[in-house]
Amino acid sequence: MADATVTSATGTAVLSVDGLSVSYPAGGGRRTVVDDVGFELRRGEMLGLVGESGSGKSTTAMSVLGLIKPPGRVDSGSVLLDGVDLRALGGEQLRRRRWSEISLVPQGAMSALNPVMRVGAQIADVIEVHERRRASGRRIDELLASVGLPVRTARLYPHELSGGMKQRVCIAMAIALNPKVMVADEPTSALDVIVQKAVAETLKDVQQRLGMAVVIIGHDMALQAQLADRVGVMCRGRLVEIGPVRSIFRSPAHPYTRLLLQAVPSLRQREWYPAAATQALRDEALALVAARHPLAEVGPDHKAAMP
Amino acid sequence: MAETDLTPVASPAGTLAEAAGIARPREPRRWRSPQLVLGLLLFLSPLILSLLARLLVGQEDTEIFAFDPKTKPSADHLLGTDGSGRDVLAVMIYSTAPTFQMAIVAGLAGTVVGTAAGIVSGYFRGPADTAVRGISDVMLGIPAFAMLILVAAVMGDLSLIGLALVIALFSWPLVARAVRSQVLTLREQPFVTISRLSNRSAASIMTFELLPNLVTFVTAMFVGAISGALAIAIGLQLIGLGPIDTQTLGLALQNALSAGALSQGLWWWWLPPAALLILFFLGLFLVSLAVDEIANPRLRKAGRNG
Amino acid sequence: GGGDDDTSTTRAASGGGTATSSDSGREAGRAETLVLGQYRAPTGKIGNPYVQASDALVSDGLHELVYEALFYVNYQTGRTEPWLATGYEYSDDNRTVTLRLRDDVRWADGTPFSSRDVVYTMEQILKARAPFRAANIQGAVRSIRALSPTEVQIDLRAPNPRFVDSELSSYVYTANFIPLPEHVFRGEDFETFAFYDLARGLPMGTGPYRLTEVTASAATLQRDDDWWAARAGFSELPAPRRVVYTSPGPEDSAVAGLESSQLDYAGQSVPSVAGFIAARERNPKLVNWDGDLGWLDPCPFALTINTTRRPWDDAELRWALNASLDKEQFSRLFNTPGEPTAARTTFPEYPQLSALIDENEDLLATYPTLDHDLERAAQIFESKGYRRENGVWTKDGEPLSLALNLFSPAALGPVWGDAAQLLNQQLREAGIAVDLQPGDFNTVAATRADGRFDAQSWFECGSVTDPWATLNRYTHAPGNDNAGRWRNAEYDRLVAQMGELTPGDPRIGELYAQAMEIWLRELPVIPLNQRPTPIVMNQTYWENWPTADNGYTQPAPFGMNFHQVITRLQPAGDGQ
Amino acid sequence: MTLDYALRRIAFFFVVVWITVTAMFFLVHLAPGDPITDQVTRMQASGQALSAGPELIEEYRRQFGLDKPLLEQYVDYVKELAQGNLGYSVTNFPTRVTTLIGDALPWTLGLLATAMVLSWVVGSLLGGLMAWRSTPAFARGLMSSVMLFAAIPYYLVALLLLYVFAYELQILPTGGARDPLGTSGGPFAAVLDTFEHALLPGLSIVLAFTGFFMLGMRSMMVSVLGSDHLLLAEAKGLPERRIFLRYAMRTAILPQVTTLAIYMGYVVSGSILVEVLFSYPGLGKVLVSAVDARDYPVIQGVVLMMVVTTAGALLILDLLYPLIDPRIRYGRD
Amino acid sequence: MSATSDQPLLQAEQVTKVYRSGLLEQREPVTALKQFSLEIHAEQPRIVALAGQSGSGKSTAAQIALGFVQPTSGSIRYRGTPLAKLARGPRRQFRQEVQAVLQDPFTAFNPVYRVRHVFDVVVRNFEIAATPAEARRAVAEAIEFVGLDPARVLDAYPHQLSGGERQRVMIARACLLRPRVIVADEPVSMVDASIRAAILEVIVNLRKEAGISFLYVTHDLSTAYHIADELLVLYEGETVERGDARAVIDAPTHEYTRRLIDAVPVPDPDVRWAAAVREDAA
Ligand SMILES: Nc1ncnc2c1ncn2[C@@H]1O[C@H](COP(=O)(O)OP(=O)(O)OP(=O)(O)O)[C@@H](O)[C@H]1O
Ligand SMILES: Nc1ncnc2c1ncn2[C@@H]1O[C@H](COP(=O)(O)OP(=O)(O)OP(=O)(O)O)[C@@H](O)[C@H]1O
Ligand SMILES: [Mg+2]
Ligand SMILES: [Mg+2]
Repeated sequence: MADATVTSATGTAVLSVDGLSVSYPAGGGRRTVVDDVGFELRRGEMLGLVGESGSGKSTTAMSVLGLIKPPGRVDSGSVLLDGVDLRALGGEQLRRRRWSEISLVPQGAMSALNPVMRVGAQIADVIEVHERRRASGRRIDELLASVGLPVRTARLYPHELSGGMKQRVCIAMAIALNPKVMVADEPTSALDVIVQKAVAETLKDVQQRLGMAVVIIGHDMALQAQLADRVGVMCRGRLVEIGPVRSIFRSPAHPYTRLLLQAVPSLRQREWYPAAATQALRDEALALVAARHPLAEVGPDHKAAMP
Repeated sequence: MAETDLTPVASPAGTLAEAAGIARPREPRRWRSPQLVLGLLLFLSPLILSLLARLLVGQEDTEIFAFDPKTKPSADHLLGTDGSGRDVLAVMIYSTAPTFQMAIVAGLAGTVVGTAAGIVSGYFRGPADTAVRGISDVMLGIPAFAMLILVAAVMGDLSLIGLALVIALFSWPLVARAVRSQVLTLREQPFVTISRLSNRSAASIMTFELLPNLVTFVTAMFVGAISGALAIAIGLQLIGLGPIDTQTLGLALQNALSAGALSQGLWWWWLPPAALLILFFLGLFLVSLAVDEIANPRLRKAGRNG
Repeated sequence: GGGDDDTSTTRAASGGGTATSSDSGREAGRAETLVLGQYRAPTGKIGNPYVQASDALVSDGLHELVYEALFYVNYQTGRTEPWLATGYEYSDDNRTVTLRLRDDVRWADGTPFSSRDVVYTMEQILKARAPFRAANIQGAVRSIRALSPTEVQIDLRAPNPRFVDSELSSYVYTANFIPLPEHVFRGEDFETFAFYDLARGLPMGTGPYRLTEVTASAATLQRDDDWWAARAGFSELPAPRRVVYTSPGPEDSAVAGLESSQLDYAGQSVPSVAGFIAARERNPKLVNWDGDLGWLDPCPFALTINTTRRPWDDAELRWALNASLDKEQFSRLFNTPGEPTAARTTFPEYPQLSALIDENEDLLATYPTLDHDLERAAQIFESKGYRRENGVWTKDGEPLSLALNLFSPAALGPVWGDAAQLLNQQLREAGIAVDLQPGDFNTVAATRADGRFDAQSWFECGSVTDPWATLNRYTHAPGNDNAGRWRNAEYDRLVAQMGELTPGDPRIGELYAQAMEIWLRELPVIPLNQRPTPIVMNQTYWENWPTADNGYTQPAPFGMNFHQVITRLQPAGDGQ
Repeated sequence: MTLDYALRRIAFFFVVVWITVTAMFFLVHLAPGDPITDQVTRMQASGQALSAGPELIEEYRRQFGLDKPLLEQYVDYVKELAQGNLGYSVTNFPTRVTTLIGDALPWTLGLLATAMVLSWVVGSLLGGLMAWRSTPAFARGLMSSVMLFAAIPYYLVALLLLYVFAYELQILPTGGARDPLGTSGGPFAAVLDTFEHALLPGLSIVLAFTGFFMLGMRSMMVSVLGSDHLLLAEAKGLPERRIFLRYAMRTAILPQVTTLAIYMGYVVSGSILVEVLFSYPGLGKVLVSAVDARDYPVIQGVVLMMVVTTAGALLILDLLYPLIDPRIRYGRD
Repeated sequence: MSATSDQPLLQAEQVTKVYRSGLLEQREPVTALKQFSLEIHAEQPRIVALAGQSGSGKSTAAQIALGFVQPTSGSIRYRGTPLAKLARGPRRQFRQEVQAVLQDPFTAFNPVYRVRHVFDVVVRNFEIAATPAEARRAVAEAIEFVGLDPARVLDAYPHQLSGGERQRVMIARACLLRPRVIVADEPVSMVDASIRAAILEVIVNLRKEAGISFLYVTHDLSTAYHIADELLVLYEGETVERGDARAVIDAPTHEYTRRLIDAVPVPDPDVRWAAAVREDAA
């Protein structure tokens, strides 16, 4: 992917991923679940990553953070965070950079918090470790307040929080060290619509206030439309299309993107689409993905894996 | 996972951990683990060998004063003779099967009764459940070994099978409790609801829908129950309780110990039965580890990755 | 029998009530300590021998050295030797006994011992609702009174020329009569008073030692240097300054203790003869009664046959059973290599009894109890209409079965497990369908009382010097352990007649021969083995142990006999 | 936790105790033979032709209340029990059962509780390390071999230790709790002596239970390792040790506390075989000899003691667990 | 199947359900459903959507309709007879006529059996066909109707099928019984967006072609908008709104319904989310 290197040279990219491939053992051999994925995240932007279940979104996110565990394996690729290749870093250096430079809002917020530690202590933990000083109670209260949580939350245990509150705690924790990049893996997908909206707005608000660059993973096109500046579409481990959110929605190039867009029912449209058409589109899309075309420019800042 | 399907399988709550390398729930289960094979080998080969050896060694070699007592291992007596002139090897050959028989009967009885009770109580809840829970909670509070000493002493001349059943009497509630807790989650599984929607009777749901799903779990309990029963039975025999009219390894060990084999340096008298028992226990342990891993794939992953 | 063995004494004048402590401060070292292996750890804290029969503290230790008996029985000489008493006299009708006591005996606190103590103790026994230890005294004695401080007269309920021997001396296993200090017991409930308070010097006796410490694993006694007998010059002060009773644990630990000379004396039935031989290989200082051979237990091992159950009510079949048994193998089982100890009769073969059996050897020629003769057994079975089918004697389609009740190894020890197997093995070989019913002591005892057995292995305790007691076991006298329910009027008459004769009476031999002829013909009990027990003694620290060559007394750890040993022990020349 | 729950739980404890007491009472009393007959038979067996045998038996049965109807005996027993009176030992009359238990209990508790706690601490740590990803392979292998001891009943381990150290090498005593001759050289020597005697029995328990606790901790840890919060902890850039201790061990250890409580409860009864093998003067030995002698009151007292500790440990656990584990509010199921 | 036409097929009247606490756990009783009423007539097949937030009582209503949960008060009748009083025969008919499709297609299959098992059970327990061959044909037809290949599906293990396929198999299973009503509790919430369409289309077709009514339980207003005839909005167990689905969404009357609608993101980057969302559940 020659042009990816060129873009990273522009200097606006805080995170640039290139040629990333991850595989898991399957059957006798290995199955590549993230296949030659490359994209860049620019300063202060929110990049959406969409795709159906199993398309490799989380795996991509995890490999960016260097969290792929055996038997999974990153086969190739580089992850440059501000020009530093995280994959080349040793354990201790990588550890230091985690969270202070790149943080994570995990997919399963329900289970991602330590069940036997108070919420405040879990936030304090990162401050203590990375800044090598005690985290003041005030600072934690402020963090919690900034995501719209009451002060007393710090003294609660995770099981005493609702799903939305847990997700907010995760966001508060993710911004504690003011990292350059935050990866949010389906931060709202387990929540009720009303709560989802509130959490999504908090996320957007925090991102804009702190000027963080955020990768937001999700499968809900409608949500991406509301949050992301640019959107990348993944299918079967491949990034098939990436571009500004408007241009993706207005002029999707890849049939797979079109499929995803069609599948979203809307309260604004009176008409329902025929499933048969969806099926045809699907076949076409999958065939195209299987052909493994490289990303090619299809519009301004808009690329798709098409011939 | 599906090979050529149209849609990638959606994971209901594709968790972070899953992405990071923890097994997905429906992996094909592996029965061919080296642990299992080694365990079964350790456990079963002495049994098979002893049964075969019966063709070569007559039972009269296990009689008192069949030979000179206390002779060291030699070509004539590979493991020497004991304090009463029995051939130690012959004694082992004739003790292995009954020892097994006892352990298996105890394990089987405890597991079968416990499983049945556990399924019924877990599926129906209500009075059956209250009873089973009550019994198992009480049993958990009772020191089984102490009670077994009492029962074995009071019962006087117990047969080997009798002893096994008495041991099972104390082990079934715990099996029932464990199975029950499995059933409690299983019964909430939608496939049970689907079965009810298909107008199936409770009995057929329990046997055909629940039980097959409990096979690995119950197998693990069974292996554990065998090992527990064996440990308890040998323990009882070591303090001189339990049947003396059937040759068992426990009896052989007790004979040797109480006759002073340790201090008289007659290692060949007590060590072989002790070693064989240890082999059994190790075999059972490996089997149970393997079965555990099959029942709980996470363990396997953790065991392997470096 | 005992007579007036008045040992002259020099009365120690001093000791007007104060007893100085046994030793001044200094701890006794190992060389001054005698370590005895008891076979049970003391659990209860009871010094009163009449409240409990089996408390380890009393029956296995204390009373041997703290209390003293009026008379000590010597199995070797057959004599009843006076100790606290000087002698006794029977009235002509054998209904009244007059005891004479020493006048120089003192309790450990210095109070003189007198007839008052003896009368008090016996009266309390007579009043007691259930005295375990001296129950027979209650049955035998009508009244007791003091004639003087040193004279006591006892009225018996029936003529009983053996009363002193069997009830007032260290007869068998547990001593029956132990005088207790009236001045300590006064005001206490005799039946429940524990008589145990080390701080107050309880338990208190007249013996050469005092109990000073009891822990879970040991009871320690210190020598009382003020012991009356030493002061009186009646006996030397025993050499060990300290005696420790320990629980050597199972066979293995006992053997280890002897090997390393942690133990000076192994106590009863621990270890086995084999264990002794193994231990001696590493510690040549260990000795047994007679070379490798243990000391014969006073209770031979035998098979009681229930003579009321068919077909074993037939004496001929009992003989067939006897012929089926190879008693030599039981000798091997009890680990007495080369020394046949098969029991000819159910008497323990101590010198007096052995002589009696030998004198009547012709009886045994007619009734060869030792012969293992399967052919003869087969003849008998066939003559009774049995046919051997598949190796089992069968009549009318019914196999000849024998419900054999015996001890499980847990009850008494591993050798009983083997004994069970061996009986089973031999009887099956002889074609009898044995139904083995092992049980713990209690179950066997209950089975015995109910007679729910065809045959039962048991111990034939009874005589040690005079033959009456063993013969009496098989009569229908009240309180008898005649579990086989054998009944023979002529035999009963002969034994009753013998009972009225004073031990040593020449007519006893004749009655013995007549009674034994009946008994052997009928064979209600099949003798099996004399059960030699190693009573291992260690010469590393102490010498002059009783052995067959130096048989001043029996080496038994029971029957208060150890008192007679300890006064004769000498420090080993090259000990330490 | 509600008061109501606590009360129910405590009531359940008494139900367990009552059921056991009842079961034991009838088991023991309906069995053939009784201690009095046993005593008398023993005496007869030792050569005393007891002319007063039957009366003696009757008298003693009366004295121990054995002549009353069974139900009445039962009611009396439960009444006495409620007042903390366990009665007298039959074979050591008039020693109280409480005295016997009181003498033996410190030995049992001292040996077993120490061994159990030690193995819990070591086992949990090793088990945690064993499942931990960055434990070196050789260490893991070493630990697996320790874990194998969990498979072998401790009495077999004890047997091997006994043979090697006491009989072959003869560097440790073969049994007992103290040197019967006492020790000279002050309290230190006495402590050393006690320690020497406790070493082998203690070690056999420690070995077996370390493996056992390791096993439990390992599987607990494995499921914790699979959980998302550990992954997040790693993403947080926390140092390995902190993740291990504060995130992995701390969550995994809670169920281990349950296991410890259950096994602490079994301490008293689990001791039986060790005590028999090492002639250790604890409760187990008291029980075995009481069973031998059919000393009902003692058997009942000791087993009751065991039930109380076992069920009591579970009770305490249930009452305290919500305080330990923030996730639990009401009760366990 | 003799239908007494004057009686509604399934009728819930003023149904209230209160869950009480367990034995050792003392929790506040939860009123999961309040005064819930619903009628489904065999002659007029309809898709009734039941929408609302998590915990609003949707599933409880579905469970009650299936007879799996007893109402605390109110009545639930099948062809005029209260469910609890159904005799053996009518009960079987009720089972056949009122079927369900569950939310989670993954656990709806017993993992130890092949997919065939669910059909075998149905064939064995209901009189689906006179001969085995006929039964086989009926099964194949049902599977084909949901757009799958019977040959591949029947012999597969459940884990070899995708979520969408499994959900369609479950619908096929229900169809095989030729039911009058299918209770579908969140049938598409666990499948991917692009499969959702296919499944919903099957539902719509079944209503149209086979005359099957659906009780469609969902938290997703947009799908309800497109397929439902009638919409009931539940809020804390209470039915806060009911009426024609499109009418309700286009012109909600209840505050809660409005908020629910506002929270649905619009798949258009140029249409911003309605601004003020007061959150009380977060
Ligand atoms: N530990 C693993 N072992 C084997 N395969 C795995 C593992 N983790 C993930 N995969 C596979 O990798 C692929 C991508 O998974 P990933 O979790 O990244 O998808 P996703 O796009 O995040 O899906 P979702 O929307 O369900 O979260 C899937 O096909 C999945 O089955
Ligand atoms: N078996 C039960 N015992 C106790 N409470 C229950 C039970 N089932 C449901 N509830 C409670 O009843 C209320 C309604 O639950 P229900 O499952 O009907 O909601 P729902 O609308 O289906 O929610 P979701 O969208 O999360 O599925 C909830 O508060 C729930 O906690
Ligand atoms: Mg994901
Ligand atoms: Mg629901």
